[in-house]
Amino acid sequence: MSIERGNGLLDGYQLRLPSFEGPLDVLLTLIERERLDISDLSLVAVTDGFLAYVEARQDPTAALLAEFAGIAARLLVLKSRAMLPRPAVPDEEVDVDDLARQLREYQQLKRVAQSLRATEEQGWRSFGRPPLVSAALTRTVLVAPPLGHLRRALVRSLARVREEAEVAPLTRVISIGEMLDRIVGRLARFRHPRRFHELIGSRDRDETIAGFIALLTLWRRGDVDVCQDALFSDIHVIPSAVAEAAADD
Amino acid sequence: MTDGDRQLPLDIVPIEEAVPALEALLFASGEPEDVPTLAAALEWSQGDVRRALAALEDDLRARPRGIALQRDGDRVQLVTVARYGRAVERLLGIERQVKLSSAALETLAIVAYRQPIIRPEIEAIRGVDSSGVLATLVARELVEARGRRAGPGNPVEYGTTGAFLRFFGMTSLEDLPPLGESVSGDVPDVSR
Amino acid sequence: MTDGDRQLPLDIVPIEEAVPALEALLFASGEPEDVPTLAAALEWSQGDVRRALAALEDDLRARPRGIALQRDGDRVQLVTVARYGRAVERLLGIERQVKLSSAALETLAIVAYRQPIIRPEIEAIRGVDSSGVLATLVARELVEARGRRAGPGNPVEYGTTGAFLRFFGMTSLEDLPPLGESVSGDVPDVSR
Repeated sequence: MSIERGNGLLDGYQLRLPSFEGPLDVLLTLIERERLDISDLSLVAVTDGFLAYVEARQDPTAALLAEFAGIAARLLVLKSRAMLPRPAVPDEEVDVDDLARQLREYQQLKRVAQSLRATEEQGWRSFGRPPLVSAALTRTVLVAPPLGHLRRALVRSLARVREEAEVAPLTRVISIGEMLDRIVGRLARFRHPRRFHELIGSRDRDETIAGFIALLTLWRRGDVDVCQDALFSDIHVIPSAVAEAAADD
Repeated sequence: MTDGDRQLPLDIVPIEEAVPALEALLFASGEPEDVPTLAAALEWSQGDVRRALAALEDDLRARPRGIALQRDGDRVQLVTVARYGRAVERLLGIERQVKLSSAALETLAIVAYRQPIIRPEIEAIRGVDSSGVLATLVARELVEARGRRAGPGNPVEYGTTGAFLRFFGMTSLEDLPPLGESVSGDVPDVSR
Repeated sequence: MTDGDRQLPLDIVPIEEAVPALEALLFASGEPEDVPTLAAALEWSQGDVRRALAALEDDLRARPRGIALQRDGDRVQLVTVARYGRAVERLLGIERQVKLSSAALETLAIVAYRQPIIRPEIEAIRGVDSSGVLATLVARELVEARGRRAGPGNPVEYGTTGAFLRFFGMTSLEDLPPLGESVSGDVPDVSR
């Protein structure tokens, strides 16, 4: 059981995992590799590759997974719109979530960052001049902060180091692939409609997000049908085999 | 002017000597100075100081020089030209620092172009949490808090520093590479 | 300096650029430098440096300038010309209220709580190069060198000064706010 791997792109990405800064970076790389311009259409074109990347990530932190899941959800919205007949999409919704525009802005600034990197590596750098010691003392009246700020500055410094040293994830979180297997396994056992939270078997936020993406993936492949009684109510998941059998009756 | 004339300290510097006088003042200070402070020291009007700064800037650019005028907002400072960065590093015994991470450069670029900017705006562009990388940039004095924005929570606004300009050999924010035109708005519509 | 000049860095400065390169080096140094030191930084011969210094001296005299080359035996230094001495004095006499940058406050806090401390230990805690900010704290006489630590390279140990105590209105280091157990144990020990 594995989800489709968008055009075999994934192999290259696994080699380059550490260099990505976040979901937008991954998205941009996918689009640039395909030599596409950034548009809703090209975003839809790389959605599978993006989901495959999310699935393959071995050690996402909780925060990072949530960020990837957020982008994945937006991609799937775009994809579903692309699949639906045009009139079904109210016009005003198109600009509400302009992922393409955000990505274009990100791309511009990323290019600037690359140019700054080149400058840094060239050693192209200016220097000031130390003030004369006498001038530093006679001219400047240092305004003393409250004494407590001294303690706070040290505590903050120590906290910062800890935060950055934290390259390993906090806890092992479930991958999209594992969640897919879990949902498919449970659906196969029940063979009739189940509620979303029963299927993922957890109320944990990250597992819920992973479960939601897995569910969208199954729905996209046509393995399941979904329905919801009301906004924000639990989602009912119907295996396609069950739905087809009901339709045949 | 003969060597003898130069030995005499002038009480009031004539405006014709604006370029060498400002060079002397900014050299002695070594720190960023604003126009009112320079005007008070020279006993000139602020307008005269502004014109004199422009003249100094032109003069420094007109010939091959080792120093240049850095402008950071309304503050000016003399700095070495970036061309001799490596030689200056060797003289001062400055070891090459740990390179900035890609995340740091990305965040720095965003702050540079969008300043003053608050953290949620940086994160909206990058799509990831940026608190750690922002703290590192502040610790390296490449970015600084500029004050607080009026509004809910009064979030801290960030901007780049003079040290940022020097780190990348720029004399003002105008030296920033232009944002790519090809991606600025007119993206070909592939749906056609 | 235009964008056209923004070529590859000059690891070796060509001898034709002797005048601007020496100007940059002596400007950034702020201290008297001798010929061998300059020769090492530029990777030139000492003879080339001596000829270049003469050329710089001629260049500075040829036009009205605010700075001049001062020779003291075999050591050279850039200084302001006497002609603008009064204006320079007025500038340096203008008091300015300055707040410690957050980087300076952080470094000061680390020195205060962990003294005597060497620079690599400060940098291990802060995670960034701290030579510049340490030099500023020394220039402001809040931090001072205390001697050298026995060991490889005999690094300089730093501690806070009496001026530091007065600055924060303390009578002794015992007046520092206690850190608490949870914090004091987590300081990285780079000596191991």
